[in-house]
Amino acid sequence: MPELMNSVYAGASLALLAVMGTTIVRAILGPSAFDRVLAANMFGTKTVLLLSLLGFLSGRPDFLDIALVYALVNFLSTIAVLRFFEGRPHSELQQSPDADPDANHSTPTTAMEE
Amino acid sequence: METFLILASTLCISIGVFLGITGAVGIFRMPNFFTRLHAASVTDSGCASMLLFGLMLQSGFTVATVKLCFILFFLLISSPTAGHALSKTALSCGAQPTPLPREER
Amino acid sequence: MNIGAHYNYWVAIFLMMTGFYVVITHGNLIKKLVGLNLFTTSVFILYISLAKVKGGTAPILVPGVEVYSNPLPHVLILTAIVVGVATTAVGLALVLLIYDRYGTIEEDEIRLKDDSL
Amino acid sequence: MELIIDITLLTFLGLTALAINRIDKLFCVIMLSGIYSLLCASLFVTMDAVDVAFTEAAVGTGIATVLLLSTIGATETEQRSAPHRPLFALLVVCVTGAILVYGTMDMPAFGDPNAPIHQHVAPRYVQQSQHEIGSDNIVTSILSSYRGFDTLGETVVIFTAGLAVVGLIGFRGMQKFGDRQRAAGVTQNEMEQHLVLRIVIKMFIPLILLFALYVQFHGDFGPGGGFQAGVIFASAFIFYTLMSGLDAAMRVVSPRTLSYIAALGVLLYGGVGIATMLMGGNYLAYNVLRHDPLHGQHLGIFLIEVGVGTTVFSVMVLIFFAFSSRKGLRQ
Repeated sequence: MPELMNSVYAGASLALLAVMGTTIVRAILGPSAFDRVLAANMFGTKTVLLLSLLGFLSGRPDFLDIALVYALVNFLSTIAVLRFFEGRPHSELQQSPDADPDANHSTPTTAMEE
Repeated sequence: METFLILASTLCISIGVFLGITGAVGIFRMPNFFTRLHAASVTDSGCASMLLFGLMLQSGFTVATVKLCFILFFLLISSPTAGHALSKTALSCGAQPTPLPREER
Repeated sequence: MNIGAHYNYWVAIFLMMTGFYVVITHGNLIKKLVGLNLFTTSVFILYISLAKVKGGTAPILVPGVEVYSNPLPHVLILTAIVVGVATTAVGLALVLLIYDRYGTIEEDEIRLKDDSL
Repeated sequence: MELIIDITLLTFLGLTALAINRIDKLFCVIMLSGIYSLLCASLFVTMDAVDVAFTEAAVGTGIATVLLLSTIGATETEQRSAPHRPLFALLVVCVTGAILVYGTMDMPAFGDPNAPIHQHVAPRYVQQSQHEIGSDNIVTSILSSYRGFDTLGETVVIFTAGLAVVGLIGFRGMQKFGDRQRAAGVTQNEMEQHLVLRIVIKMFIPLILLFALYVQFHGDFGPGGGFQAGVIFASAFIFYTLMSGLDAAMRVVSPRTLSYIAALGVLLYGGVGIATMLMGGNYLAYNVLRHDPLHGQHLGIFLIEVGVGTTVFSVMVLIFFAFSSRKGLRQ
């Protein structure tokens, strides 16, 4: 029976990895800064779950402290990002529609802040 | 009894994983920020609680269960709060939840 | 299993080279620091990969387990991480100072201002 | 199975690193570097380095992200220059990488138990540390006892870094805060909009402090110790600063007190070493602290972990205070 449980953990970890991959793609693609924060936040939550699963998968579930720290730190960085946003106009945070970096470099950028 | 526990936790973990994948599809396919936020934050808490509950069933009355409870408690409070604060900040920074064109609705 | 035998090292090298590339090509000081972080982290990954023993478990003793991963690199990297962040903080403080003096964090513009003095 | 997870995580790492290189919005670069360090930490867990993962998560994701964000908040949020001679750099990087990959051909396979690194010193630590130090966590034994001198050096480095940051940027610009706030059009009740956030954070802060203490004193038996606990303790203060503003946070603990605490931590660490010398042992050989060598080890490890924890905590908070007095993050 433990083998069955192990394969359940393994399958769940793989599925979570796939979910994390999707959120990474969203974080890379953007388009707006908020999308990236959202993706990073969701990525953090899924990492917490993955770590809990990994603890059970390796048969040593006493390392859940790490998952707890992840949850904490993820929340901390999300809040810090939100404080960073406040008072900034939305346009400054918007990624320009084309994701091609060379095109971005050639265009003159918006005025510096303040 | 043991078989029942295994079945129950397998079921819980599968539901959790299903919700997680739903959220991932949502965050990937939805057309704009607010719909993505909706998809992510609705599924996030469900995914976390089902998955962690499934793990708790497996670990029995040990320290691991207590830690899982703490993680669950923290996630259940922090992740909706983060979603709420994120949407609020997005609104105050000028992002508008634009209505979708009719054919995409 | 042949891919797995050296994959860790190769990815560590890839990350190191990406960090290196970021440091030497990008003129933005903050991006340089992020690149430097990539570089540092790749070294961490290399060390931790070396420490792994197949079939071993985390080096926290439990009864009935004989094989543990090598704890020595873990110690080295643990302190290196904290020191790495401390040095990053010093680097960022320098960036802030440079911004105070020059009003920019782009290397080219800093050099231009230096030349015009 | 672990190998698959390992390879997937490494591939994600590679992807993230490439994206960091390509994107020129600094904010997005920082978000991605946060994700990158979380990925790293997960990788460390799959490779059994739980203590390292603990530290990387707390330090790399938490503190580094916050510091980077406050820096770009106080400077510029966008990279404005094109890559400098990218083709030449690519050539250099490829050649170096190829040489390094050639070097790995002689390295032992990943996870090989017969690799040279596992033959020397490490077996002694794994087999004897239980009898010699009496702590379950081998990493803690090595960190604070076998290589205590090394760790003293690291603690001093962190202390010096804190001094350097405060010396470089200090806490200036603080008197002007009210003016800048008015100039930016921020009203006093802005934070009251975030009522939910405020209440949640207020609820979390005591729990975080408690958790930090648990990590500090549980380091003998599980992952954790002074470095991690210090950072977690500091993160509670960072939460408070983000919620109530720098002035309020500085009323809780002033920079002057913090610098005393930081010095005190280093002093405690070094003092334990002096004490062992006075009691007839070598520097930082804790066996002589008590009649029973194992009790001596316990006491010594406990004291120096407290020293490390207080130093790391106060230096991290000091650095954060110095950065946030630049108003990169709105408080």
